[in-house]
Amino acid sequence: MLKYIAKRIGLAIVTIWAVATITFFLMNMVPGGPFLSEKAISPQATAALEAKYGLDKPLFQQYLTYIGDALHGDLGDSLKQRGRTVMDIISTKFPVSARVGGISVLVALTLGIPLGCIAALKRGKFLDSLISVVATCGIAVPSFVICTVLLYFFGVKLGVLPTLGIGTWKHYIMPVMALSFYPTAYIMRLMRSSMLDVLGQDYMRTAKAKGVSGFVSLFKHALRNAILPVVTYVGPMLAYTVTGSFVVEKIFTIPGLGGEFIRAINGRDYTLIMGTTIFLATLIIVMNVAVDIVYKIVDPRIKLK
Amino acid sequence: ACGGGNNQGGDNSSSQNGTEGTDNAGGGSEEKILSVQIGPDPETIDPALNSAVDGGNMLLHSFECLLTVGEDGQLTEGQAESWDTSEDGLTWTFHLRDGLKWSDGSDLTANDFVYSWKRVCDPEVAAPYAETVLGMVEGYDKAIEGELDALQVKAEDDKTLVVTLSSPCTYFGSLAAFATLSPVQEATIEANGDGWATSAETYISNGSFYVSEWVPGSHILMSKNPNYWNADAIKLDGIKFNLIEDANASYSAYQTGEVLMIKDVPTEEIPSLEGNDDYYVDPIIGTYYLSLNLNREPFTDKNVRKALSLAIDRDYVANTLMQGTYSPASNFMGPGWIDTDGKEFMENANGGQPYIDISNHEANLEEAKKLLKEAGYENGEGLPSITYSTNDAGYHKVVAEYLQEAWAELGVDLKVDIVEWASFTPMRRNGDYDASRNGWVGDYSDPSNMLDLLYSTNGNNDGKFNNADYDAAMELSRTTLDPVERSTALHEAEDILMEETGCVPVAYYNDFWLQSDKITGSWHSPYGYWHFMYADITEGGAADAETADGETADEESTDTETEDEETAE
Amino acid sequence: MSEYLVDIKNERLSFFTPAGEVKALNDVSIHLREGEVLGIVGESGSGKSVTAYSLMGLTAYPGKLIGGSLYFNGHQVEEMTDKEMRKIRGNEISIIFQDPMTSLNPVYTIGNQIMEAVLLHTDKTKAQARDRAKELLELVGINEPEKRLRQYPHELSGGMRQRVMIAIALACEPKLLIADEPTTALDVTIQAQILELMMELKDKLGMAIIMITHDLGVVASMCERIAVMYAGKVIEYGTTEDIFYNPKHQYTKGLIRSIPRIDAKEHERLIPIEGTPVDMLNPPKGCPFAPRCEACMKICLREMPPVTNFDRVHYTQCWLNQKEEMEKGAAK
Amino acid sequence: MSEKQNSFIQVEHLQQYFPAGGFGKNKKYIQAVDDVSFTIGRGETLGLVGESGCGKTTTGRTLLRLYEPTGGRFVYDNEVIFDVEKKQFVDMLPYRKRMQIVFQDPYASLDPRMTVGDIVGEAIDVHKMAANKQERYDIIIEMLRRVGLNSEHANRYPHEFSGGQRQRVGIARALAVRPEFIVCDEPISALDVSIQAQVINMFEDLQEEMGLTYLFIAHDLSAVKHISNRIGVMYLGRMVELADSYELITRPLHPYTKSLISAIPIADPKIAKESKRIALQGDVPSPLNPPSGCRFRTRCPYADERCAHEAPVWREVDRGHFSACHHIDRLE
Amino acid sequence: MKENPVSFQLKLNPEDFLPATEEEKQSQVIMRESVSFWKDGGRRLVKNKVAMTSIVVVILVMIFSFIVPSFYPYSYKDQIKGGNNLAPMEYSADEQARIDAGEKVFPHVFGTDKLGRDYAIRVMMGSRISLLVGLIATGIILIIGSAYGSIAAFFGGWVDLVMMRIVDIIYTIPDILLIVLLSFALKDPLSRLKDVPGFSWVGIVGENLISIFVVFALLYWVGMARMVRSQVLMLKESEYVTAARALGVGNGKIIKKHLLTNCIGTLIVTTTLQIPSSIFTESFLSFLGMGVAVPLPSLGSLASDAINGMNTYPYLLFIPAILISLIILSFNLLGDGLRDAFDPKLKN
Ligand SMILES: Nc1ncnc2c1ncn2[C@@H]1O[C@H](COP(=O)(O)OP(=O)(O)OP(=O)(O)O)[C@@H](O)[C@H]1O
Ligand SMILES: Nc1ncnc2c1ncn2[C@@H]1O[C@H](COP(=O)(O)OP(=O)(O)OP(=O)(O)O)[C@@H](O)[C@H]1O
Ligand SMILES: [Mg+2]
Ligand SMILES: [Mg+2]
Repeated sequence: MLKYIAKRIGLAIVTIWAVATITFFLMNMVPGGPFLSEKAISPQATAALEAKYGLDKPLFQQYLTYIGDALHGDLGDSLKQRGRTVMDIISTKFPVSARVGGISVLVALTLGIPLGCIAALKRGKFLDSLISVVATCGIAVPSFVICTVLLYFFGVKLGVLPTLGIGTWKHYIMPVMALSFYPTAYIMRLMRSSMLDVLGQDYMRTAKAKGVSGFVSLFKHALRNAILPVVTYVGPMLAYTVTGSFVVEKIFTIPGLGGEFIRAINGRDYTLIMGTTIFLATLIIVMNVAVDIVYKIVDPRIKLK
Repeated sequence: ACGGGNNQGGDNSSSQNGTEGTDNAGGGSEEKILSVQIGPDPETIDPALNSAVDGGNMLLHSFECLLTVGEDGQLTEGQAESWDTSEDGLTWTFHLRDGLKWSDGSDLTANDFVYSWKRVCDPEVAAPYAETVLGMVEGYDKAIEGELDALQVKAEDDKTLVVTLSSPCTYFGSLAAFATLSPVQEATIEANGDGWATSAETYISNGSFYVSEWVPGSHILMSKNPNYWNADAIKLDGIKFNLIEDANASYSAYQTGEVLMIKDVPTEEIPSLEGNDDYYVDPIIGTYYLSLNLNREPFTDKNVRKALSLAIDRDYVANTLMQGTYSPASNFMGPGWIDTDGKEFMENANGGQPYIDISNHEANLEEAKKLLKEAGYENGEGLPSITYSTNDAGYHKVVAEYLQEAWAELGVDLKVDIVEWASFTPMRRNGDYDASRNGWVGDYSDPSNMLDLLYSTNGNNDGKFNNADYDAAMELSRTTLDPVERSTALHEAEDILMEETGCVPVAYYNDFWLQSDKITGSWHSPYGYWHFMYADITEGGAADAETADGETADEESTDTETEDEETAE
Repeated sequence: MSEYLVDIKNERLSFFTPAGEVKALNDVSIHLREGEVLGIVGESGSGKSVTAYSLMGLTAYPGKLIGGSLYFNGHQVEEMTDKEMRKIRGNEISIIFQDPMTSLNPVYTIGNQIMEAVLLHTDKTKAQARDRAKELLELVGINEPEKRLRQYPHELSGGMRQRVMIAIALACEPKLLIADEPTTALDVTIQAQILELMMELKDKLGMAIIMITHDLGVVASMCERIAVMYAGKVIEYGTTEDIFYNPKHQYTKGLIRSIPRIDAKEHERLIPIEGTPVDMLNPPKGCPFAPRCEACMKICLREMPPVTNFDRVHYTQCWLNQKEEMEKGAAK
Repeated sequence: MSEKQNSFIQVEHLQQYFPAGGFGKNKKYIQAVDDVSFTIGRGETLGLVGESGCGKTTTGRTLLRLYEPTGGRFVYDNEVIFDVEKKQFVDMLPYRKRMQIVFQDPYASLDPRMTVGDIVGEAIDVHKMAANKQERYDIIIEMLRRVGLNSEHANRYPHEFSGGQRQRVGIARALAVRPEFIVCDEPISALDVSIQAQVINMFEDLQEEMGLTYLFIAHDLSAVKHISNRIGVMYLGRMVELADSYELITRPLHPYTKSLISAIPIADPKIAKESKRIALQGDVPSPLNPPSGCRFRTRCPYADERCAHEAPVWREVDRGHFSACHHIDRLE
Repeated sequence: MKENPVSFQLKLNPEDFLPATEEEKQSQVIMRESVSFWKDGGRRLVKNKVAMTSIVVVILVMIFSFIVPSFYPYSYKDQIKGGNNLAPMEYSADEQARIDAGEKVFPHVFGTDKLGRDYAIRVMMGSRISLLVGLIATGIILIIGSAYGSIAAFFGGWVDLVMMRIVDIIYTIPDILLIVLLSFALKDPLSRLKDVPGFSWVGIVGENLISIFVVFALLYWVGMARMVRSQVLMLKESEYVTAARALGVGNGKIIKKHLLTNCIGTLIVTTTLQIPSSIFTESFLSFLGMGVAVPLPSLGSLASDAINGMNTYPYLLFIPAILISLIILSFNLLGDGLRDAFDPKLKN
């Protein structure tokens, strides 16, 4: 196990390095640059800017410099948000996204898993259909539509929830709803399907024969066997959700990392792209290792090699 | 409908106040904070670094230049109480007011301006607008190489600033009011480096307000600057700039009364807003035009270009498709540009006649067909397929789809290529396109600011328009000191441009926004700025609303950036 | 009614599969007194397991009871609520499933699974339940119970798993133990040990046992009564002696004959019952065994034979006995 | 049948340790099979009996390289399949057609989403034994018939079968490739006696017909005796006795074999109730940590000091009768 | 038994007790017709009402989007000047005049859009595009994802580690950058490919659609791969896999026949969940310059165009949104039906 984790950490570093390298050259290959705007600024100004940030150097040298700095924990300055370091931006924006995203994932899990179980249990009955239909709508309606409709309905029509920013618990309701809708539906569907597989297993009959009540047998015996797909899904999903969703942050005016990332890409803010990508990569890889370990915990038959 | 809407807004706003504690429109004892939305998080609010219109709008409130542009559009005193120009137009002397102070209470002197202006030239700072605002100052060429002291900006004493130009610049006054040339405090910059402009604590300013809180991505709160020389005239305790990115979100915030003024209105909602008292449309100096790649077939043929131009029903585009948020363009230079005689440039253009008669599309279309036939492409036969490149934002796609239909009448097969925003600019600049969307919003109201775009070697000459006569006319306008000659040269340039159809102007930019009638004493300028410094919030009576401004702003100068950039997500 | 602990009367049970109705049980009657051991033997697929499961209300999904009634300890099983049923399951009736590989939950330690049964039906604390689990493992002959408790089913051999199943079933010292081929995966020494254990518990607790098995040796040594099933029917029922020494049904006879004997000569050929089992989807009109029966008569193919009683216990369903009776009657 | 004359299967010092946690020097191993040697002649059947968990399945599977062996040598028809010391391992694919296995767990080893026809057909496909669909179908049906299933079963899924029927499917699958050597891992323990007899007869017929060689693993000594020429008895990973089957049953040498034989249930109620068993004391030790010396000593009634220190040697006690016990002479 | 069943009141003849012949005995063994896996599944599917309703809805949507447009009186790109932003069933002034003149004008059932294009036909074309993209892209994802995931899990060890790290990399690299790069990189080659003999289908399918599919094939299969991997990881420990190995079944076949078929439930669910995200990804791609060429609409782009006018023209938003939901719902329910139908354990 320890050896396994050591191996995974080693691989994680290689993966992050690969992600960083690919992203570095990719973003430099893509047309556009941080200092290009619709109105061309003077060549001198551009040259001065490029000199200031070292973008005038050969690409490979830039790369080496970047990796060198990154190894020392220096992710550089944002090229567009002058005066802010990438570290600054991530450390101020990530906690906001993490809070909203974390709550959403929790909500998704606490709703999605039981709903999926119930649907599986009541397979073919009305309740199952109802849950399925609602869940499907959650999947079928794009998040920008959900967000806007929520905003309009709760914010404007009913006026019960604040429409901007993130302050009191009330501010969290709409973004969390919007963010958790899809994963809830997804988890519910996954759960239902794997639950159906499990419910037909012999050990469920054993549990029943022991006199275990339906509820316990569902949540103790079946859930653990059925939850692997959900774990698989939730791992990377969690990483993505806590780093923020551009759409949700944009519509609810949440100062999170998701918007920052998209803006960095759109503005070709190279250092910020690199910084956020490395950050996301780290998170995702950590989550994946966690998922694999959770696999092992959930299902002792799985061997980690 | 308006009254109902407002009432609803009012109700919501009070309930919002109950939960939030601080906000606009409170009772007498409460702080009077105006909540507005003029754009998302600005990339920077360092005056030297800013190049965006929303950042400029904030600088307008936190900083004050030597001069400012008044509500009437004329230059007035800012930090300088007077200024004068030498005979040859090369030496400008500014006399500062008494007792100027920074927002932290320390004194502000002419030396601060010297420091700030030299900083703009500093290659280490790499200010994007350095050349635009200081390029004509003596010693700029050396300063931009790093030798800052070569810049001929001198503080004669604490209150006198002398600037020596290398060539006369009639509009240097406008530049002195340009946000890039705002004074910045040396102490805080030396102490905090580039980061000084990223947090409220270190952001020392000299304007009517100072930044008291900045939550990136959420809001910038500015409080009244008690050290401002004209602080007595300031009625608000603060302005909250809500950094909302999404039009629907800002519209919702406006509807609930959380925000009293929003710049980003969902465009598709406009039909239901038109005619409302709180819906404003006001021109800014800018033109939406199409660039045709003059290096490519068939655009090398002047008749083809002209035909394509004439086939566009500009009235339909601006008033129907763009829902009146743009105005149909008959000229390249739209309203708001000021001729040397102080009149609208447009009024003097083409003998006062529009270049394109936008009122008679049928005739234009006939003409277009005729021209195309002359060019040898009767009914479009023989024309290669044309690709129109645009990014997907605002009305760009709608215009593209309209062009497909409109040019199909000429037999043109138009393909639309949507390009990601950040790649679009370099692609257009490199000339990798047939036809593309383009646009320009002026930085200051001198016509050269826009006509220069089509100068053969200009970096923004995306269509690669290359006409010797045009270049000559522009050359002349730069060197001459005679206002009449200059004016003639500029008009001649536009004549040539329109005759050659060097580009295809489609519509003039407007700003359109929603503003509650509770706001009084604010105005909007043709550079796309809202001035809230002297605004007040009154408890929403219709009578008060009468005094609200907004429609009457004329001209003044500061910087701007085309608005496409912010809508480019 | 109270005479019997288990009283299954004319049970009919079908699986409604898309292919059609599988008549798994067709008029099955079984009785069992407290402390009695009943062996059910019979063809694989004849409905032995289904009968047992239905008694616990564990009929698998498309299965439906379509006739008859089942009583356990005076309660009518099919009318019991889920809650009442739960109280009985694992507590008063326990079952040892046929397939230990899949009958244990793969993600829980066996300790957990044994303790669950204990905790459910007694008010023992966790620690006590743990001790009880250890005791049970020892009882079924698993060494190092402390360690085994922490192991997962996949870490055990088939026999150990089977024994774990037995331990779970015995956890609450039930009134009735249904053992569905409990020892097929065990070697004879362990088997003997287990069987002995069951008998002990039977004597001590008055536990009744339904022993489903193919191993006629096991049946011979353990059971007092034997039901022989074929194609969803009890075709012969009697005391152990009746069945072994005086089988009346052709199938029973075949069965006894086909047992390999340890004392047999080298390479003596076994005598199996030829033919294939019936397709329960399309059971024959007459006696289901008829197509495989050596003494098959015309009537056998047409009509289901009626019950022939030989004494108070022993009965069978075979036309041959009717024929004999008729011949006897005719002789008279 | 003499040993070396045609040793078709030659297993020497087979060893299979499964890692069981621990690191570096503390790494623990389950000694599932330890130093097992035997030979099987062509057309011969070697029975393998022993307690559950003693490593029978592991032996069988290791021979088929379903587990990578950790020690020993296996020569098949004069071809070395593996020789761990010499690090010699052959590509198994051509041998898969020649060696087959019937799995112990009939249900788990059948893909739940394949029809029985496909399960049997898979082998035919892999080894391209059918020229066309019809031929393939015919072979499938033929195989099913051989094991006592009929053609309509071909379209059913494993879960629709009873345990015994499933086992037959497993046998049909193994037979489908017409192998020379089959490891039968308890192929009959899930079957009812009548079918058991059929299957055993079938195995014998097939052996005669096709000259098959079997390694026949089972618990049921009476059945094993029927089919096997020789029988090996395993205990805790080791072979303890190997002899001609009649000889083994009638003259067991090793104390474990003795107790095994005494525990065989007799399918005769009278004898069964009278018979005496040699009850073994104590628990089955764990293969993780087997007892020193003789592995059986913890349960052996004759164990003494010597047994604890010295592992008994595997020796030919009598012609063709091998055993490993210190006390054989005394016991005889 | 205490009493004889009354059934024994039959009249019995002595002939009845004559031994039966072998033929008579055999006639009792009735052979059932053989049904193939697919036929069997199909039969079960037909019995599933919900699934059948879903199929009907899918077919209706298909007719609506593939057949109706060809004889619909409007075209998705015709702009009716003066007919901008008409409400449902409203007529433009021009059309009203024609109606008044006694002419018959087909109503704009869903109104028109800003450019004066009939919205009904745009919705139809939009569903056509979205269906195409949703199904084909999902198909691509299914194939690549399940192959990749199962191979990684099956071989395990280093293969798995390395393959899954590649997945991680693809997962984390900013997709926008890659898409933008591809949109430039693919433009030329694709338009040239069209003229290469044998590749004329490129022109028929549309270069834009093909580049969309390329993006899916490169980027979006990773979720599916992870899902499949996790299932296979579990399934490969099954006895039947060992059994297959003992038969000498090749690894590829084990993966295909045993592992993938046994995670069919997960595959179907993930696939049906993938359809909506493929549909939305298309509209995201079109924003980055990779979507279908204007003026061709897709449901995603119709919805995102309409979002800014939700207060004024709610129907422009709700019609495509409802249609998307309807399509997705029916695919999901159909997926459930399929899952059940081809899951032998869950016979209904
Ligand atoms: N879930 C099910 N669906 C359809 N048919 C079933 C189901 N379960 C059992 N059957 C059928 O019911 C009949 C009786 O099965 P049962 O399991 O009781 O047999 P058994 O006597 O226990 O056999 P074995 O000794 O082999 O375990 C069989 O024909 C079987 O095919
Ligand atoms: N894959 C494995 N990993 C670890 N241990 C194993 C594995 N397979 C078997 N064992 C262990 O090896 C020992 C021998 O097991 P095996 O299955 O060979 O026994 P067996 O003789 O077939 O028993 P049974 O009669 O119960 O089937 C057991 O202790 C078992 O726990
Ligand atoms: Mg059974
Ligand atoms: Mg075994």
